[in-house]
Amino acid sequence: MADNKHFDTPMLDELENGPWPSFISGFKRLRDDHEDATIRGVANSLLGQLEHSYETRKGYWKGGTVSVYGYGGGIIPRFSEVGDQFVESKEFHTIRVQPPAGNYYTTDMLRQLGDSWEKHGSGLVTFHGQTGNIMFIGTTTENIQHFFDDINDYGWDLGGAGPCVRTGMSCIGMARCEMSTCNEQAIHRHLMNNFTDDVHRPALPYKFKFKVSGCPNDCQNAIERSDFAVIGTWRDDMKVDQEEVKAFVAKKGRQYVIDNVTTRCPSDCMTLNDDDTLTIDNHNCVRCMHCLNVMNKALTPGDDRGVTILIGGKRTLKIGDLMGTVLVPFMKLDTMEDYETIIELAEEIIDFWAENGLEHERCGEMIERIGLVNFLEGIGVEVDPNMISLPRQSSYVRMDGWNEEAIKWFERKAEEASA
Amino acid sequence: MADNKHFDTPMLDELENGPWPSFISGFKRLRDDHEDATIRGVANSLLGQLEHSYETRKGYWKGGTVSVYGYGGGIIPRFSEVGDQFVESKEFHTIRVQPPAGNYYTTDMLRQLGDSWEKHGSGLVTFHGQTGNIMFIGTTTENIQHFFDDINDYGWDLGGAGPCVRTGMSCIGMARCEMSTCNEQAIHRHLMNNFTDDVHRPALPYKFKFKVSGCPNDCQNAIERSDFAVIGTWRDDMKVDQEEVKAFVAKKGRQYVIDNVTTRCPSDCMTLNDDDTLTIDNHNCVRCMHCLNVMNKALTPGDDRGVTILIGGKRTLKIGDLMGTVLVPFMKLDTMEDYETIIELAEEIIDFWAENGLEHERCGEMIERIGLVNFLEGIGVEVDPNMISLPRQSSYVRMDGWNEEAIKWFERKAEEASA
Amino acid sequence: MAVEMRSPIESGCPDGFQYMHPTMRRNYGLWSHHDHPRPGVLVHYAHSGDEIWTVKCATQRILDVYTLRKLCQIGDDFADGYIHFTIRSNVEYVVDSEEKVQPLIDAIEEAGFIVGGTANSVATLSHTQGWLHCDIPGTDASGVVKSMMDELIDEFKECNMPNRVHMTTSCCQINCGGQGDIAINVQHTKPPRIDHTQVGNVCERPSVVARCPVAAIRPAMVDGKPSLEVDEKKCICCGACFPPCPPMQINDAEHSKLAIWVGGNHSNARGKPTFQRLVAAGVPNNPPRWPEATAIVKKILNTYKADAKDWERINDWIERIGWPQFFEKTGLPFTKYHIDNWRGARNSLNASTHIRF
Amino acid sequence: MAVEMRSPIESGCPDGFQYMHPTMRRNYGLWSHHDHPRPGVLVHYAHSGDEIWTVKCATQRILDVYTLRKLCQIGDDFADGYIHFTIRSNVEYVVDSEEKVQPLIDAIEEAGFIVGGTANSVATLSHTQGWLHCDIPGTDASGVVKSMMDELIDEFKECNMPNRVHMTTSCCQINCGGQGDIAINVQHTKPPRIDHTQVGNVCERPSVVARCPVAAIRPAMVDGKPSLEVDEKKCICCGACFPPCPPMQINDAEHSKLAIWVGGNHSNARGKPTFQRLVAAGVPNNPPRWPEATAIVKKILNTYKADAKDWERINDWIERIGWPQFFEKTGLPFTKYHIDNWRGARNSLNASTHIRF
Ligand code: SRM
Ligand code: SRM
Ligand code: SRM
Ligand code: SRM
Ligand code: SF4
Ligand code: SF4
Ligand code: SF4
Ligand code: SF4
Ligand code: SF4
Ligand code: SF4
Ligand code: SF4
Ligand code: SF4
Repeated sequence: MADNKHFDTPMLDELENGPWPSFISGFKRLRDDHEDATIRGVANSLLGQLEHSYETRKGYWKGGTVSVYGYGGGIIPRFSEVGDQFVESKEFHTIRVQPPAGNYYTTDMLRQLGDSWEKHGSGLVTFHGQTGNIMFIGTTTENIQHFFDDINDYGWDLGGAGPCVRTGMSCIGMARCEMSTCNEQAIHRHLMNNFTDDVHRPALPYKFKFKVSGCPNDCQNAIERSDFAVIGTWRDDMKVDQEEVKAFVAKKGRQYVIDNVTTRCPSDCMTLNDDDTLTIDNHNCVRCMHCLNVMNKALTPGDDRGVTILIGGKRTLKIGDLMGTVLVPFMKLDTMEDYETIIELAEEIIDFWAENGLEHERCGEMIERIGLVNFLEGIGVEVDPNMISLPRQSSYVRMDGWNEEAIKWFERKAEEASA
Repeated sequence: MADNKHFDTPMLDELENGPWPSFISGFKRLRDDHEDATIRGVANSLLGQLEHSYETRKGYWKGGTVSVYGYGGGIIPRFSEVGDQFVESKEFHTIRVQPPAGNYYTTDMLRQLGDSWEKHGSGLVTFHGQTGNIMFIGTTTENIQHFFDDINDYGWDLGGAGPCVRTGMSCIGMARCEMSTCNEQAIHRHLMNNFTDDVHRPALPYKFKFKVSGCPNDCQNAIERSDFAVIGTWRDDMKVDQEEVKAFVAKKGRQYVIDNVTTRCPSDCMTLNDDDTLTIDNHNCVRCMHCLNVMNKALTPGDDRGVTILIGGKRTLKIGDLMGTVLVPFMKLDTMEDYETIIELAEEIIDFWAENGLEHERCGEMIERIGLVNFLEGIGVEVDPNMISLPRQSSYVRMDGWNEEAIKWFERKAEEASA
Repeated sequence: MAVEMRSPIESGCPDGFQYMHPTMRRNYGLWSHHDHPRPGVLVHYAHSGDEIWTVKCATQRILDVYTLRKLCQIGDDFADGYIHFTIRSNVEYVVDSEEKVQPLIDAIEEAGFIVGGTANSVATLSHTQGWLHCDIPGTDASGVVKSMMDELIDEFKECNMPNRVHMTTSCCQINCGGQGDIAINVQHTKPPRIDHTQVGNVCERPSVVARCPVAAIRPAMVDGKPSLEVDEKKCICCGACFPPCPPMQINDAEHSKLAIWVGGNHSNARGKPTFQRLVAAGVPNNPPRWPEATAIVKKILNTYKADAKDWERINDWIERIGWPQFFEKTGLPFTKYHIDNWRGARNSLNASTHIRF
Repeated sequence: MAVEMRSPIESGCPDGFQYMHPTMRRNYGLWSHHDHPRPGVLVHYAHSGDEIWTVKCATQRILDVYTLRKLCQIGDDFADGYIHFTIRSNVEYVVDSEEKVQPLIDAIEEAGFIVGGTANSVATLSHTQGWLHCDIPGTDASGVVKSMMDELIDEFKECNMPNRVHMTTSCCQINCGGQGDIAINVQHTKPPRIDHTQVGNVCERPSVVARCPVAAIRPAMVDGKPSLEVDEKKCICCGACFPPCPPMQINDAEHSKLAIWVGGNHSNARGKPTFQRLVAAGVPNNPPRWPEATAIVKKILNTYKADAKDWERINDWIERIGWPQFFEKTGLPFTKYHIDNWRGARNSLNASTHIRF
């Protein structure tokens, strides 16, 4: 049958001008050139509704509940409120698919995914959503199942949607970055694939997100945007190649190095010596990465590597943005046992939160409500001065347990010493 | 009549050992050597009660209400709960007397005050209390009036006690300090003596304290401990005597100057040039005083001097410690009109607080409760970016008045420009 | 229906190594340092002596299969058949030798994609779903990004900023995006208009009441129907009640505005991570090209570019010059709305005499 | 009684110039710079060429008339008849020429006073009233100061600290003092014991209820008498209810302890003013000499002295080394009580990977 007439899209057409790649042109290609009439129709209809949104400055999608057989989530269902005018796209669900940590693909695999999606969907796909999923955007309830069956057969699984463990994110890290001090691939998969059930069957108070950054540059915004942030760091001295330092100073000049490197050190622990070598007070270095970033050839992270774990980051709803708080200052991740430790910690936290979190309350909001100390006691983690930037200011606290707590501390210190 | 037997004071006797001046020895001198039997008796009785406190680790004074004819405050009344055992000191009131700004005295005047106090009181006097008063400690209700009549005749007046304007404090400042950029004597007296009625007749929600420091070193803890802090500052460039700079560098060495002066600058706006002179980016200088403190011979405040006013500082009760907040970033205090301006501002604030403060609520606590913006609107002060260190983080605010507010700002800027 | 349903293989997150360029796999965790020979190109050196050259190019994030295949074709012909996507939806091609770089770049530009976005450039605006797919949006996402990046194209292609610039947009106050050095986010300015005929049927009233950050919602009977009432004095127009209760229409063609926030830096470089701060609000939500928002963003970027020192991110720069100077230099108005009043707001007041004159 | 009462002259604050040393008056606001020739002595140079030499000496703050006269005599004989008191209750004699300094110092020491307290010394502990006069105190004030300064006498006489050290004590949690580099303050650890027979008569119950920072007090009838009840789960043992209602006995010989706080710096030098932070609690309130508290203070001072750089106040030093290092170097225990939970506490959490190893 012949295609419906194309909707006029004067406003959207504006978005075809200019140098930046135009998503509208992409939609139109599907509308005009695709051999499959359904795809042409969906694209036309979608353009029509979007133009309508541009003209009225309103959105016209509403939600619903759709999933695949055996799972409870992974889909963002969309039904059009103006489906009578824009019929072919009136069901326009999105399928969230977990990418590999770091978003690597072979072109073959991308083509294969594209082919499956062309068979069952709109032909529109997003690499990637802000939580890291591949988002296959736009299909019907029925086709969701077909598409999933296809790609699930060749190794792809759904990501999270709803009150569940969400798809994780990891930086490119060890695959291409000299800054990385932890194995993002291993951390990401050990954590995520331990919680597949919690990803697929939403049953938690609210969403829970893991993000992994290989170093404190935190290219995944993990501290600001995840409930459980894993960030690579190191404990020993950073490595300094003094010859490279001299070369750098020779190239850039002493003043440049002083103004851009040493004086920018947040803990003021670097000195550029008269012989153009660097002295670093590693004990005072807070691992901010700045000097390594500027002089990445001369300076590299130390060898005693591991991760820092921060808990409770999230955005605005409903008490305001929260950054993660240091929970584990340093954890080694070398052996299988180490990985079990981090998995158990994640389980402890999710269990405690599942029991004590209110409906629609994120982990960080719960911590804010009950207090960090109660949270620590709940998950069995000892207090550590690295969890805070400043000790208590307020004298409004009952401290009659002081002596017991002090003894605990000294005993721990003694153990650590003897260990 | 013969003196009562001396109370044993084994614990207090301990406090006569050691090099630091002993207040106990002072008490004993009064007890043993004073010609006036009342003073001897009071001292003995006081030592007895104090020893009792040391032994039982308890205080035994209770309050009451006592004042002088015509006033409502100025006295801290004390009645002993163990007056039956320590009879001569069972009434032991303290009289708070306002010192001159900066606490200057001639020895003659001190002797004269001592003589009056010997006539009517215990012979114990504190220079000074933490709010700056001379505290004549220990007399009876009846003698308070006599003592006051005496000293009031030769120029001394009571300070504040109770919910009223309290005695002010000012640093030594211009009298001996090169850092001072404002006339502490004039500011202190203009403010305090405009509010004598509010000092003497407690009728405010709670206490209100003025403190004046001649420069940002804030030797009076004004920001941390006063409701109305006046602190000297300057607007133009600081004065640099490059010859003195060179001399200092010659004496201390470049490295010392870099480590102790330039790198300690909080706004990183100083450079020590190769010729041992200093370049200061005055536009970025936050007037922290550090470099002037270290090199006080070479660096001095500029000539366009005035004060910064901060509001709402106080200690713990009942919402926790509050520092003052910048209310007026800069105010000239040269002319009589200038002084009227600061007095009117203080009146505005005290009036607004008197009307809107809850019982026993300090000005800063009220601001915390109603919000800085409402306070500013209440006293008719325009918002200024110097009042904050960071703009709004939370998107949880209704901003439908944005355009009006923006226009206000541009109009103000235009006026300032044309002025 | 008695169709035999296929039960899922819960494979979860796939193994990434199988999709990594062999040079990356071989040198995994063994990189020595990197260089930035030109905008859009990075070279990383491995201890083994291997090199990996990265060419970064922008996409529209939402790809039609044609575009996807075009990208694959370039990968096949010029980049050993591998593609890496960055967190900002840029495509990164990696090759193992310098010779392969120029032909790769030519092919990319030939195909109409834009090379750049590395180092001190204005990186691709990261964005969200907008009118294209979400059920909450006050504005669009992809369209905003397209409009702004068209204007900022040179800053993406060159690396003339003092440090990298990370911008994001967000199409409602939930902020699925909307952080970073500069954030352009929806900001509603009027309380929701409630369709009382619907509330009873479609909303779980207790949980809607619980969703409000300022407890401005209370259950009520309106024309004999169970509904919800909003205390408009309290309401901060955040829209949090809308997702669980669509009849509480928060979106408004006129009163849903944009606000601009700056100084978010989530890295730990130099200072600790920082949140962005409000600089402009009441910005018209003006499709298809949002010129007012873009103008403000450009004003901020130009001021930063002209005034900041090397390696200063926007937050570092503002910290050095102070916020009053930021407003002065950008010419943006300072209003009472810039003074925070949310929990912990006291920490943003100036409790010192540290003032620049 | 029909005695004619004298009505007050409301002269308020007296004119200070009449009591100023003439050299100060003459050079008021005209000082050029100062030097610190030796501990306890300052010399300020005026643009006029005048000099003023200051000799600073410690007093016990609460002076008996004998001591007062002794100080006056020294002033008459050696210091032109003028005395200045500092905010920390030290006496400062000022003279207009260097010759007068040594004889003055001799006379002061001769009379048993201590010269020092300038510049990088441990300044006189500022204090409050304590058992001597207040109606609230959990401990004494003058006695604590005497005991500690006896032990810190050398640090007062010399200037061997990295920067000036300002200490204070406070005899109840109201904190009339109790701020600065090191603060030794009362910290109650048990809820008030209520004398229900008294409350009804002596307390204005509504205002007592209103005084509680955590709303732990409610009116109640006890044995038929109107009284007050405290929810001991909520009570933070602050003692705020005691002043308005003495039957709510907060002071306890055993459970009223001392807590030690460090890092308060109220000047704007370098950083903005800072509040002190908790480092030790549960310290016995042990008259007459409070050895446990003094031991902790000395431990902190010695660590600071050994570890800080020139010009670092205690807060600057800790900021540089980080709080974890502070606890490690001083050997003081870190406990759950060090994690704040009062309003705004989130700002004191570590939301970064900035960690020292
Ligand atoms: C590819 C990517 C990671 C990924 O797995 O996706 C990445 C890769 C690199 N980042 Fe990043 N960063 C990436 C997003 C981020 C983000 C997150 C974001 O963009 O939202 C952040 C933190 C968020 C923020 O900006 O607050 C981030 C903060 C940094 C920093 C810290 C910058 C600073 O000084 O504050 C560095 C260090 C530097 O600039 O030298 C860095 C450095 C780098 C280096 C140079 C690391 C290296 O040695 O290879 C990488 C090349 C960047 C380039 O293209 O110039 N990367 N980087 C991301 C590229 C996004 C894009 O397409 O533009
Ligand atoms: C698709 C995506 C935006 C995008 O286009 O990239 C998205 C879209 C939605 N987000 Fe989001 N969020 C997306 C990443 C985020 C992020 C970023 C992140 O994960 O790093 C955040 C901020 C971080 C955080 O978790 O706080 C985020 C914070 C929210 C919130 C607020 C959560 C909170 O506690 O503050 C909601 C509201 C809710 O969950 O009730 C939310 C809700 C939604 C919903 C499901 C709205 C709704 O309730 O129907 C949106 C569905 C849109 C659609 O039609 O697909 N979305 N959302 C991102 C997910 C794609 C993916 O899975 O890869
Ligand atoms: C006399 C006195 C003012 C007064 O009117 O009473 C005073 C006088 C001077 N102060 Fe002060 N300060 C005095 C209490 C303070 C206080 C308040 C306090 O002690 O409680 C503070 C701020 C509170 C705090 O410490 O946080 C204070 C913070 C400063 C500073 C800033 C120090 C810093 O770096 O943080 C300086 C600058 C400096 O040290 O060079 C300073 C510098 C000075 C100078 C050197 C100013 C000058 O050029 O004359 C004066 C001589 C000090 C000395 O003896 O070495 N004064 N100074 C106070 C002496 C108290 C005492 O007897 O020990
Ligand atoms: C005498 C003095 C301590 C000393 O020995 O130096 C003192 C003593 C008392 N103070 Fe104070 N305060 C003294 C300076 C302060 C300061 C320091 C200051 O002014 O810079 C503060 C902290 C700053 C502030 O105002 O916040 C201070 C904060 C308080 C408070 C808590 C006020 C608040 O809002 O947080 C109270 C409780 C109250 O007023 O209800 C209080 C109450 C009291 C009372 C009246 C207790 C009472 O309610 O009976 C004490 C009388 C003791 C007595 O028997 O003389 N005193 N009080 C100081 C006054 C002497 C003078 O007038 O010169
Ligand atoms: S977070 Fe660190 S390791 Fe990961 S990509 Fe960024 S710089 Fe490299
Ligand atoms: S990593 Fe950061 S803190 Fe450590 S030395 Fe370098 S700049 Fe300083
Ligand atoms: S506050 Fe400033 S002016 Fe006043 S004494 Fe201290 S240093 Fe001098
Ligand atoms: S006064 Fe402070 S801010 Fe100004 S230049 Fe000196 S050190 Fe820097
Ligand atoms: S920001 Fe709001 S509107 Fe945009 S995708 Fe997220 S939830 Fe939807
Ligand atoms: S818009 Fe926000 S503040 Fe207003 S009623 Fe809805 S949830 Fe509450
Ligand atoms: S601190 Fe408390 S006990 Fe001490 S004087 Fe002040 S109010 Fe009285
Ligand atoms: S001690 Fe403090 S917290 Fe406890 S009841 Fe009294 S006022 Fe309330």
